[in-house]
Amino acid sequence: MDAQWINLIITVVKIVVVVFIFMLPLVMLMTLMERRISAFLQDRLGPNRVGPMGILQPIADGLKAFFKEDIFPVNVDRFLYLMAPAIILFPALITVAIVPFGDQMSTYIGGHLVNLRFQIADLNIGILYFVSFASLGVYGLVVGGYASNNKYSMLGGLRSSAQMISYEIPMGLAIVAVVMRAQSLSLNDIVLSQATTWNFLYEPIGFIIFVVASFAETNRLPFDLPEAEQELVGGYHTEYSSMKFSAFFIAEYSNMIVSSMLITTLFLGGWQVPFGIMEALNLPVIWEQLIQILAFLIKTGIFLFIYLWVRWTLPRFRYDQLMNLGWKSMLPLGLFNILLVAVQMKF
Amino acid sequence: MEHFIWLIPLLPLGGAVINGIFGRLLKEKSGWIANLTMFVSFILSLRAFGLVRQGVTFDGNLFEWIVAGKFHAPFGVRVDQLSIIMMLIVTGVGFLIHLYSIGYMHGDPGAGRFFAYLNLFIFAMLMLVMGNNLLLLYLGWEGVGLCSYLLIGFWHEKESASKAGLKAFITNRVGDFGFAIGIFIIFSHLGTIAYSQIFAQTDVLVKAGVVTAASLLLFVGAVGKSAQFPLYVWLPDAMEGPTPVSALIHAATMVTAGVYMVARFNPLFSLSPTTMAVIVSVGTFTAIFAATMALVNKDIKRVLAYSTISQLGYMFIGVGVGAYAAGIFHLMTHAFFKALLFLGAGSVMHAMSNETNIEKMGGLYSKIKITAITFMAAWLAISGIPPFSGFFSKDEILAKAFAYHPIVWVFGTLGALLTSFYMSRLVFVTFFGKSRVEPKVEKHIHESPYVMTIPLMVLAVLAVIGGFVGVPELLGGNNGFEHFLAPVFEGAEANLHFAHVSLGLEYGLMGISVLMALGGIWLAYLMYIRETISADALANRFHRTYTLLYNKYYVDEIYFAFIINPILAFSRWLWNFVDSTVIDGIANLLGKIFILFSYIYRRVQTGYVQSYAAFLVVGVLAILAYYLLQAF
Amino acid sequence: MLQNILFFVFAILAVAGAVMVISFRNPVYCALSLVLTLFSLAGEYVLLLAHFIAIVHIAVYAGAIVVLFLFVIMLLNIRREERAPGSIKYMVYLGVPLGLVLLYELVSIGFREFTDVYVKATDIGTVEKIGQALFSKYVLPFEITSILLLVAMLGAIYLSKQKLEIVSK
Amino acid sequence: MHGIPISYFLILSAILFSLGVIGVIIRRNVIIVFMSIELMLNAVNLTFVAFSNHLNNIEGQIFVFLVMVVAAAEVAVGLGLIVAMFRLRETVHLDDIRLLKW
Repeated sequence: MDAQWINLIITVVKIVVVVFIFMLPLVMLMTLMERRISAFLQDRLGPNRVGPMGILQPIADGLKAFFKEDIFPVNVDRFLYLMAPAIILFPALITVAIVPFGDQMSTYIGGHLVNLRFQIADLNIGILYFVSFASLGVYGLVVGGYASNNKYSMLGGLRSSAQMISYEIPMGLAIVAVVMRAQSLSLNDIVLSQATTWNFLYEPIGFIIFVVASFAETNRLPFDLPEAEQELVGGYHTEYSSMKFSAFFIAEYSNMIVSSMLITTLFLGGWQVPFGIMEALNLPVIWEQLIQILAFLIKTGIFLFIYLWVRWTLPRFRYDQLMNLGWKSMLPLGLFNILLVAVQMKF
Repeated sequence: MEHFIWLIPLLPLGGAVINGIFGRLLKEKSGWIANLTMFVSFILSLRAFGLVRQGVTFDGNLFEWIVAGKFHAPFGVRVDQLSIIMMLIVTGVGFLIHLYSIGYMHGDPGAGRFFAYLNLFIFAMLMLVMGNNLLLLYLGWEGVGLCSYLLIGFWHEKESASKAGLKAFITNRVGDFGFAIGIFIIFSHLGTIAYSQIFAQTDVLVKAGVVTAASLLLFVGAVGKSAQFPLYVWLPDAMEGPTPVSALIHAATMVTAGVYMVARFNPLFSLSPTTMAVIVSVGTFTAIFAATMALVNKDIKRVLAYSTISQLGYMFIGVGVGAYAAGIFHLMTHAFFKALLFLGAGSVMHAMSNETNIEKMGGLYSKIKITAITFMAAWLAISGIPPFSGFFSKDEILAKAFAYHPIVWVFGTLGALLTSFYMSRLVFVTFFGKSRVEPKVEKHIHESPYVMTIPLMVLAVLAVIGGFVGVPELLGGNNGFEHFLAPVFEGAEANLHFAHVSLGLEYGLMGISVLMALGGIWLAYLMYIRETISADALANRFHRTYTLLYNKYYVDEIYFAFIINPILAFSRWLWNFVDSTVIDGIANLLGKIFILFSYIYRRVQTGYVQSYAAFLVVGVLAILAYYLLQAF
Repeated sequence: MLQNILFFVFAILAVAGAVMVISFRNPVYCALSLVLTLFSLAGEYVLLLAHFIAIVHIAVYAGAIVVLFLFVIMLLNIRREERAPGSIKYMVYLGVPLGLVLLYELVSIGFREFTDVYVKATDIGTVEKIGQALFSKYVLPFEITSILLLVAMLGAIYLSKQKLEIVSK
Repeated sequence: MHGIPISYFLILSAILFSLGVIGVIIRRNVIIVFMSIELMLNAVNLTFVAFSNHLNNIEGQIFVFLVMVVAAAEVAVGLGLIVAMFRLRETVHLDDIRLLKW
């Protein structure tokens, strides 16, 4: 076996690990956490009957979704109606490819020295890949809204397309500031550049902009206009049921997870462990790697918690407020942030 | 000198630009901007004057303006004794009039526009007097004409005002036409437009035999601009403009441009005795002719307008007989007292709610004392009573005229008599005697504000003492004015020959002219104060003469009958027949031909974008096919 | 070999998408077919080692332009294109032959002039190279594009802001 | 071992371009005509990138970048026009708007 094939196999293994062993269970956990935390915030108990502390609740939900009747409403556009849940999953799962979970290490596999990276692909274009594919999430919503042949769904789809296009811009501006500091588009380089001080200390404005924009991109409260229940019934997924409905949910949680990971990577130093603890401990390489991955996951987890916390705390924006915030506040702020970072770097 | 000289014309231009752009916002505040630019300009002119007095003159190019092949017109200025006098008059009198205008235009909605025009006028006039070549002279010449048009028609909502503006403009065009041809003749023979080169090569013009033609044509321009017979008709009508405009343009500065031009071209004019004779004749005739019309006119401003024409005639007599310095001297004193007269008239109108008919005035002396006293100072000056300024300058001209030919002197002195008579009539009827003011108006009679009376007072002082700069040797002076100007007129001296006049005769002549002036005043006193001679009876007695004078010799009517109406009729024929039948017919025929063709071709234009796209693709295919076949 | 296979996969998808764009009656399907074509083209760009162009292509075309198309289609609620009345329907018989002739001519040029040249390994498509070129030699065109975008933005805002009255057909 | 022949890309580009041309000519819906134009632009972009690789010259890719900017601007204005037209005439069909003025 030559090195090329080994690399291919390693990549496939990484994809399987990340998507099926990491992402999907985490999504399931998130559905449970959402309900438990909302209950906690509302002073209730939440689901706690299935398994210890309700830990098996997501599996029960999944089974239920599988066995429900798959309804095709009469006047839907059948092909697109079927495609939408598939389309929406695609960008959420493809963007995880560039997230660095940890540093790299060299090891022997099958007699070859292999440089093992805890990242599916370290692309030359790096963060641009995220920007491009994240914006494709809108297709799922728009197509779903259109195919349902329902005016509420349609409005939800329209709103989402406008919202996502609007918030991509401040998000991109925040990313530009980070890239300026790291002097590289590669996410790995961005993480390495934060070895001493994390970016959110240098660029608090950019950090806030990115967090707010990623809330908007994932259609979470306070920006969940496309699925605003009070106005649009269920928004773009009003007409969906059973497993197709679940697909929308999986996509939403996947998006949240990817966004949290990116916030961590871009602004919280990624897998960097703070306060020089790693140097102090002086552990073997393999432990060092594991601790770094753990640090990354903890940071991501904090942000996932913040997502839930915000959702059950803040009320929803009105549509015009949403647009005003995006274009009139975040966009100028993003530009100002770039200026600020440029000045910082110059002096 | 060149490091500040360019500021003098530039400042008024800047003021004009600012007021022109922001006039609507600034409203009356624009007056202060205009005044500021004028004041600084005047101070700079004074500084230049100081330098010129030390013998420093300047003649050089500030920058290249137009270059086309061999022709190049630099933007050059010439500051010598002659132009500095003119600059001082323009900026000094101009500044006083600007100041006066603040009061006069108070409350007028178009004040910003007014001051923009006024500043623009000063700029043009300064270009006229400061330029060192014919093109700049012409620029200024046309510029002042334009400003004159704009300002006469300033109250354009009044039909008579806009018509008067047109009349002024068109009449001036006639003169300017001749002027332009004169310039062309000079340029085509000498290939240059710079004064210094022209004056150095006058012999070329003499050899070519065009010196008389060129100078006469230039004089035609002067006739138009300085309102001499037969192109004077626009000036009385120009009184439709605001009074400061009349004072500034139609008395003190613009109309003297012709005199300045003749004086400036003295090396050229003095070469042609014919032209000089024509100038003297026109000047003499105009002096008498205009004065007679002033005798009977009842409009305070028109009387002054005719008086201006008449006085301009005197100046032309001066420059025509070769007494250039005397002509410029009179120009200067005239600027003082005529500006004063007009401003005084404006002040009277201000007091009288814009009444201009002197028959509805009378007895105003006690009510508007400052105006009346300053007005009377000017009256004495223009009448030629010693030692007021007009006496010295007019007498200087008359003395030189006698030396040229006694008959000129005779007419000039007669004119002086008429002048003092009609001016006295004006003063007596306006300020003395019984009040004939309408009761409604009478209540509101009031003296003008200080911003208006201060210029009056300054000008009155100048009108009184202005003559002392040129007291002739005869009266124990040293005639400093003439000596100051002498370097400019050196070139002409060689061509001029004055007959010697004995000392006794000169005293005699002077005495006669003073007697004439006093006689005119006395006559007016008898007629309008004592009323021992009834003016009405006189008018009835010489009924036909009176009517002729009152109707201004029917000159306007003659012009209408013989020039304007035939031209109008011809234009109508061109319009009705040539344009609407022949030319339109040809154009319509062409159109019909195209319609015919397009009727066939428009079938291609289906309106479907796709079909156009298909045609486009066919074209692309053809080009590609050509390329492919070429390669095989 | 792998690259050749990938090329043909992408090429077939691109052509299929393009054919669908011009043949579907429902504009939403057309737009989604266009996305298919655009993605395949991005793949081709990657095969040509133009990574930056590929990713920008996705961001601009798939991420923004087609979304705008979809947005407008939904806003105007255009369902299906009806059969054409009048002379326009003969356009099919004009357009298809014209296109085929054009194809023939273009292909014959491609075959004749560029035989025996192959894609080669190069690094000119990287972000660094393009960035350096854009901000040094081509900085003026780059800045001018910003003005173009500004003008386009103003134009679009003006067009959509103005009040229009509906005139009967 | 050879890579992919450049002419493959050129032929693919030619096919896409021709399809774009056909689309412009045969379709009535102005939005789809617009999409066909995008198709043509993309076909041209493909040739640019192919030649950029062939000539080892970055200018082709710069040009593609500029074409994208122009396409974005064009779509923004063009769709604005279509929306304005729709509001005025309630149609997106090209054969309904074949008069210069109305």
